[in-house]
Amino acid sequence: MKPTIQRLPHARVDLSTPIEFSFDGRRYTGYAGDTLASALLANGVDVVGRSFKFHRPRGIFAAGPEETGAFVQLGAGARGEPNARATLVPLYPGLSACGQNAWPSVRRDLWGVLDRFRALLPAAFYYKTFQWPSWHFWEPLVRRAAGLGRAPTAPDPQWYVKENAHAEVVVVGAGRSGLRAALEASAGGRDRVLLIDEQEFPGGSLLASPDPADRAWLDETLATLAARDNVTLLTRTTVNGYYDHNVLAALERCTDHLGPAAPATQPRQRLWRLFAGRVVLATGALERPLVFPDNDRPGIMLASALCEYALRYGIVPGAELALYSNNDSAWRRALALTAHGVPVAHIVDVRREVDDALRQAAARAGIVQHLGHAVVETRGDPALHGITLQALAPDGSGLLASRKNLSCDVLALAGGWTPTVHLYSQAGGRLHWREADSCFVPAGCAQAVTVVGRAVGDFGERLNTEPLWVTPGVASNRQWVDFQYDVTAADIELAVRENYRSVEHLKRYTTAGMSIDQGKTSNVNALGLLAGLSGRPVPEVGTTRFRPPYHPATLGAFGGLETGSLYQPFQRLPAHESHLALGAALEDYGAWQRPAYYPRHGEREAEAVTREVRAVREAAGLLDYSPLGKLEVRGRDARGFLNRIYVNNLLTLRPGFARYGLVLNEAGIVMDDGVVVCLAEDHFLLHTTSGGATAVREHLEECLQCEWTGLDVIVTDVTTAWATVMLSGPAARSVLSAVPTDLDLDREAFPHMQFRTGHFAGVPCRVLRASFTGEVSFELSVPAGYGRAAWEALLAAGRGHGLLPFGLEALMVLRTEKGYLHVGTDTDGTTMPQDLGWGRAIERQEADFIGRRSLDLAVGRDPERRQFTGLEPLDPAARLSDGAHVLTPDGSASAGYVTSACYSPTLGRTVALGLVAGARSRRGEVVKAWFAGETVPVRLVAPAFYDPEGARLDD
Amino acid sequence: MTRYSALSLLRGALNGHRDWPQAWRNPALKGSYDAVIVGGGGHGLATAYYLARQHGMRNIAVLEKGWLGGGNTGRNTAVSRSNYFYPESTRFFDHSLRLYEGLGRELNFNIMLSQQGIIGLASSRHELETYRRWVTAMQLQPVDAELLTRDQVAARVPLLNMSRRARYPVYGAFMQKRGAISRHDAVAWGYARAADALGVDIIQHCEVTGIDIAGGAVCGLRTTQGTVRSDKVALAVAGHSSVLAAMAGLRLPIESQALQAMVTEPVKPCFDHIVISPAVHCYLSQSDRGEFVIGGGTDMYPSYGQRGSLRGTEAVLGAVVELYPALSRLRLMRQWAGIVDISPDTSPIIGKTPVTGLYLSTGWGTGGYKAIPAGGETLAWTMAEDRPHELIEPFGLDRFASGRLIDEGAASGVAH
Amino acid sequence: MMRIECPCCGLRSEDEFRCGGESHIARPAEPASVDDETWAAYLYLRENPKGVHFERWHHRYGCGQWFNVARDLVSHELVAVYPMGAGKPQLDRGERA
Amino acid sequence: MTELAWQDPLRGGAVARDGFRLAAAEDLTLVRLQLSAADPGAASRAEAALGAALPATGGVVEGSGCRVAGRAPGDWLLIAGGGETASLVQTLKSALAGCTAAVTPATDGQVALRLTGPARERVLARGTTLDLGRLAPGQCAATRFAGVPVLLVPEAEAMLLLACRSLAVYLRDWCDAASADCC
Ligand SMILES: Cc1cc2nc3c(=O)[nH]c(=O)nc-3n(C[C@H](O)[C@H](O)[C@H](O)COP(=O)(O)OP(=O)(O)OC[C@H]3O[C@@H](n4cnc5c(N)ncnc54)[C@H](O)[C@@H]3O)c2cc1C
Ligand SMILES: NC(=O)c1ccc[n+]([C@@H]2O[C@H](COP(=O)([O-])OP(=O)(O)OC[C@H]3O[C@@H](n4cnc5c(N)ncnc54)[C@H](O)[C@@H]3O)[C@@H](O)[C@H]2O)c1
Ligand SMILES: Cc1cc2nc3c(=O)[nH]c(=O)nc-3n(C[C@H](O)[C@H](O)[C@H](O)COP(=O)(O)O)c2cc1C
Ligand SMILES: [Zn+2]
Repeated sequence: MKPTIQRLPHARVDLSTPIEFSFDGRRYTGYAGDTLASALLANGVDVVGRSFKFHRPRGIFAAGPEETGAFVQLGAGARGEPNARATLVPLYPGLSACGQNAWPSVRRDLWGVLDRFRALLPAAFYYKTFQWPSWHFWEPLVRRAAGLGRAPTAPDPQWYVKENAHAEVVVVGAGRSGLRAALEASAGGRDRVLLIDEQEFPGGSLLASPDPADRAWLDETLATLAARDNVTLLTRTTVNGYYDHNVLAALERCTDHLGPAAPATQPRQRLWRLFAGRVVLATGALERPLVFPDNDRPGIMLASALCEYALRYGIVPGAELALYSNNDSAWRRALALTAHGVPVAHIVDVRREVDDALRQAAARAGIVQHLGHAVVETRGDPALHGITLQALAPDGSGLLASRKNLSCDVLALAGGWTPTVHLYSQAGGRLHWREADSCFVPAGCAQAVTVVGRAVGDFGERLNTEPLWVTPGVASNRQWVDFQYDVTAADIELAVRENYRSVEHLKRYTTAGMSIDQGKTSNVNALGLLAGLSGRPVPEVGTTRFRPPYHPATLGAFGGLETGSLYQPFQRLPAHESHLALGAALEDYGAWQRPAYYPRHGEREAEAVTREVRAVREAAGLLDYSPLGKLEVRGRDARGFLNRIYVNNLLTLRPGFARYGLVLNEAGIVMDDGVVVCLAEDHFLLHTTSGGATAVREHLEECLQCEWTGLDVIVTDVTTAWATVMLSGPAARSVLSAVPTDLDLDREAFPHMQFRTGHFAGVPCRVLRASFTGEVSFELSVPAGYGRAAWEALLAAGRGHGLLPFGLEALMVLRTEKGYLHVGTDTDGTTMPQDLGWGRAIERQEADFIGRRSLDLAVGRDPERRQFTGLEPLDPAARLSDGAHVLTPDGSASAGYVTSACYSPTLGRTVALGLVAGARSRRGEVVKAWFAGETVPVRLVAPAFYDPEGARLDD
Repeated sequence: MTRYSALSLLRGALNGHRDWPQAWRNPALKGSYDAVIVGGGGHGLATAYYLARQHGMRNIAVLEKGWLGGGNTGRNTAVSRSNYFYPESTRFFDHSLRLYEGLGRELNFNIMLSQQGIIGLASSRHELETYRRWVTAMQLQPVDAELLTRDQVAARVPLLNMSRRARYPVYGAFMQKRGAISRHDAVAWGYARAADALGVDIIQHCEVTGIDIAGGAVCGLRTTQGTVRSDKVALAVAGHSSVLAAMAGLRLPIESQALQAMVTEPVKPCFDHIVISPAVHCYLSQSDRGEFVIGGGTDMYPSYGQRGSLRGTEAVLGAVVELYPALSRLRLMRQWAGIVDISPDTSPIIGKTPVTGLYLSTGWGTGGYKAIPAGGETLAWTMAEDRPHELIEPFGLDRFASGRLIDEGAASGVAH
Repeated sequence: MMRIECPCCGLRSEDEFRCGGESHIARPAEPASVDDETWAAYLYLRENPKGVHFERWHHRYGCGQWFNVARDLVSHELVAVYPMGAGKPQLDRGERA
Repeated sequence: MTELAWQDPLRGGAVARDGFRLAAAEDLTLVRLQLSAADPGAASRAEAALGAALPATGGVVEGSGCRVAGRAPGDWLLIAGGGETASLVQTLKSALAGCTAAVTPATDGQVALRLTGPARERVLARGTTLDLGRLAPGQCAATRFAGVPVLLVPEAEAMLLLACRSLAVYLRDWCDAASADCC
């Protein structure tokens, strides 16, 4: 560990605000404006992480999102975060981080022993072995080595939000070129301009320029933009995805920079959906390392990182600095560094020829130059203290004999620039290989996007890059290409040897580029190497596909606010609060929160349900039925239209009357059922299942708009406009009569399957006499605002009549006793109306209706169709579960199954409904029902156990 | 074919891994073949392998427009299971799972089949009812399946949100313990290597652009590498089935849609099963590298875009966070999509076509990875015998005119 | 995430819409008189082209209207938007196979 | 006759922060008007009754005693001051007698939430992908907010958000959470 380093005067950190933090249990001090990486570097911490596969020590390699080794476990507990890039974590008071993927610590990691077995573990070795005795045996061992950091085990205590923004121009990247683009786009004052940068501060590479002119330009530009109303600047915001139609996604880290001090009122991160007219990508460029033996040692970093740490954070990270380069930009930066108090001792350049002016300037700056040389060895313990150079043979095929040893503790790599074209490529943009700079640059995109600055390969300088994809003449199995997943040049050679030559095969076979940096610094090196090895030019090899996110993005942000009770809405019943007060057990029924049952103190579900069933059978019950779908259909063509929708003949339905009906889809499958009420010759009210209301409405609309256009029909969904209760039981009429109403409730005046409108306690009401329980029932609707009061009024009116509220579970028992079908429970995705006993009625029906033709396909005429039936265990006390299957006579297979089953409190026995092959012609037959290893003999019976004649309905 | 083994790996270690042979050749396209399979995905490669291995045909080509295994086989979440409702499905998929169980050794390529068990969560009474019906159907086959109580689920999936007040509380679950994930690439590569060793020509970067038909029978193909003659041609091109069928003058009951998947950054193992929640449309498992592999539903509109929409990503990840609130701070590392071939009943369409000598393997939709071994084996049989193998007879193209759809989604609530 | 131009409401994002699949599929006028193959073709057979697709969309969260869209299934570019009932538009860029 | 109490869909709940407030717009009553396109005479009769030309989808006009918002083709929401429903419904019904038209009281089926405060745009932008910057007074938009269908009607210094009554409490909770940082 090196001593703490003094900052240079141009440092963009606040030296007056020291910040304490800890890493691996030791305390350190940095300054406001630092990142964890810069602070660690300034404190001389050299080993920060361990690589994935071989647990090689890793130091700080980059200064941005392209970091390859400095991943830490940040914080602990529920707020902990694995794999945090030290280079992206702004320093805050109380920051505490640990090394990860190591035991006991990243400095002394016993897993490091794996590195010794490297020869046995080449790329994809696992496909070739572990089959004896079996993979099953080996997997747990291999699995133990998986992963990097640790996931928290407790729920995330912080919150996230998503936000939508629309802008005529979205500029991504607030470096010099992005700032220029934003100035230009916002000049007119009209267009909304959104300027976005992932860093803590806008400025991009300008932030690492100590040049006063650059700093002044930046300040001035930011002031100008701030003064323009039409410009919004988002920092700490990474644009991660570029989707169709110029929609982008960006992740803003709102309070991460505050650490534990982040206020609970603020979201941790925010996912932006950006809807852009035009996009300007000014995302800059990333530097590449060079590939040479032991190039992954702590102390070796990108030249761009060295500049950033030295010129932005004012840190001189070592005593002897060397640069290893293949292009001119490294030379200019070496000069800048030297000029600003960070003397570069050596430049090693693979090129034999370098621009004279640069060489002279370097000489004047006292930099020792090693042209035409390659680094062939690095030494350190583990951090770098020396390197060995060898001259490259003039034809580039190997090395010359002479070796030079240099001592240095920082080696900065400048292997060429890679424009940050990730987003451009995601947008569908094509890339072009620019040989002169050895990089891919944008070459055309169908979306409205322009690319500027370094991202388009406009580097503002001549680079004269001369790639050296691998160091020849030395072992390739120590030359790292992908530092995170420990992919070496030898792995790539192996893949090519085995014919995994497609760049996509290479990636998957070696895992190069599949780690958490997604190959930001390694991909181009890998494909340069691949091109050389397979004798193809780079453009023919191509790149692997760029995918979102550009930088890994927190899962929580994609959920946003929509977690817990906001995950998906529940619809609330008008009488919700009354149900709560009655102690109802509320459950989810088709996105409505509805009472399942109303347990009394100490009562279990079955007991409560039995009590509620008895009340309905013996006195009266009240069910909140508000979710019942209610669709009004009117118009001159309404009747004819509905006649094509419903299986039934509706041409004969008269005003005031109601008819039970089925709706099919065009494949003939039962989609919904319900009661159709005729309000007037040209006006109908459809009751649908609660779960089916939206689907049926949309079905009607689709038919009207797409299939039978021009009909004179209006559909109005009034489901939530009316609160509905089902008042059911022998005492129902008496209960209803106890509330003031102008309805004539008399049995003859208001028979079963008729409908009336009137007033209930002074408010308008609609009442249908239909029954889903088998008892006399009134389905009474009042305007939803009066729903709760109506519920309370009926409960009060029923007090003397033994009325109880009942929930859906009791309703299920009641209708099962009666053999009433519940669509979705007693039907499945194959059920056709003939399976429900509608065959005759359909034959009589003359008109075509949706789904009718499909009933005539071979499948519809199959005698083995599963038909709706009642099932009755021979032993009345036998229990039968829904889901039990009825066996074929030889007991070998399923002939159908039980769809509904319950103990009937009314009949004192188990009753069940089901779908069984050919059941309608097998009434009386005894079959076996099988569930959980047990067989129950049951008789196939008509689906009507209780009051099969329906006498009670006309009471 | 050099056998892969620990020993050969050791030999490799001693000589710098310099002697490994090519996993497959790069043969030139010949003028004619006894059978040509279009599509170098799992199904195409497996079909070729079984044709060679079990039916003694050697003059076979697999034509792949891109790189082999680069279609859905190379981008799927690698779940294999055989928990289906209808016996037709269970029989077929369980056969496939059994083949998977021995596949690594058969191909001498470790496909890393990890039988962690698949757990399907029930989030309502109704779902639990469906599971009871479904598990019983499987047990009758018999295929392993069991119901889990809430407590059993909580013990197996400690990260799961078990709050009773959750929007979708856990009522229970089904489990198939033999449910597995495996290395998808290894399946494609293993079949390719084994087929190649049996003499099959795998031609990559060879796109089929036309199908020649004479007298109602297929006689050849036009490709970007030239024309080729053959009177047995199978189409195993997944999301591109309609495109290829159109070349043969056929329209298919297929819609192509984008199906997304995604992975998080790798973390230490903390999740031991494959868990699916039909209510919120997401499923996940943790791979042996440590990343969570996450999937959900399709993007619900026709597409050949292979991108996937932001909305789809949000929906799936939102569901993950809701079900596993502790995973909220993990990061999404990569999101991608494949183009899947959705049939009206979400069941496969495999077998003969109205064109003599033209065979079809499509409709695998979101769930055909698990079917690769059995799909390949039965299609090979069907091609060799020119009549449908009994396991796939119910899955023919003719089922649409008879209405005999096999709608697993409608029956079990969980599609493929 | 696509942005779709609803003829009534203007440009809205994908999350407000639902795709109803291929458009211009005529329901047989007299279903009873067509054979099984014809009926199955109506129900299930689709063009599903890798190119411009004529399909219908429903502005489910907006005006509730159905309308037709010609959309490139690869790029997702909206080539044309036109009302229900209108015939397929002539596309100058031509339909790609 | 007993008078039943009318319950406000929010159950008295509201959001009151410095930057953002949400409350039920209790001063308003709502009527939905639907006309059949197959009945061309209906529109002019409705216009005469309303004293205003029916706006196109997305438009809002001031009629006599109510605002008329174009929700969809053939479908308008009439937003009136308190107590107007009965007379408005009656006027329209008699004006449209014999036409294919639906005049449906909507105060019970819908909830009208009024969002005010400087942060309302932000809260709205968190819930909808609609370009709110392009939604001016005189316009309205049927869109998706917090995952559910709503109608947005801008007012001076406020936004009216109309949705299904059964979702009122959910929407309140959602806006409450979405405005947690708008204090
Ligand atoms: C995100 C995602 C997750 C999935 N998860 C699962 C899962 O967990 N479990 C499961 O069982 N299934 C899953 N699936 C489905 C599964 O991946 C597929 O059903 C299966 O891989 C199909 O295999 P295939 O060989 O038929 O198709 P593919 O692997 O797609 O192969 C078809 C090949 O045909 C080629 N091709 C196309 N057109 C031409 C042409 N004109 N000429 C030549 N070649 C052509 C393509 O390039 C492609 O390589 C998932 C799919 C996706 C997209
Ligand atoms: N070679 C050098 O080091 C150097 C130095 C100074 C100036 N210059 C010149 O200055 C100009 C500046 O270059 P520039 O503006 O193209 O690049 P830049 O590197 O200065 O700025 C790019 C900015 O984009 C941000 N960014 C990248 N991807 C992003 C994403 N997905 N989301 C949000 N932000 C993202 C980066 O953090 C950075 O701040 C160039 O034209 C160059 O000539 C170059
Ligand atoms: C099961 C599975 C696991 C994956 N794991 C990773 C991973 O760890 N890292 C990674 O970068 N990509 C991973 N991928 C995604 C691939 O990189 C790639 O995105 C996918 O195969 C689709 O290919 P494409 O993106 O090139 O179109 C994985 C894919 C699958 C199917
Ligand atoms: Zn619209």
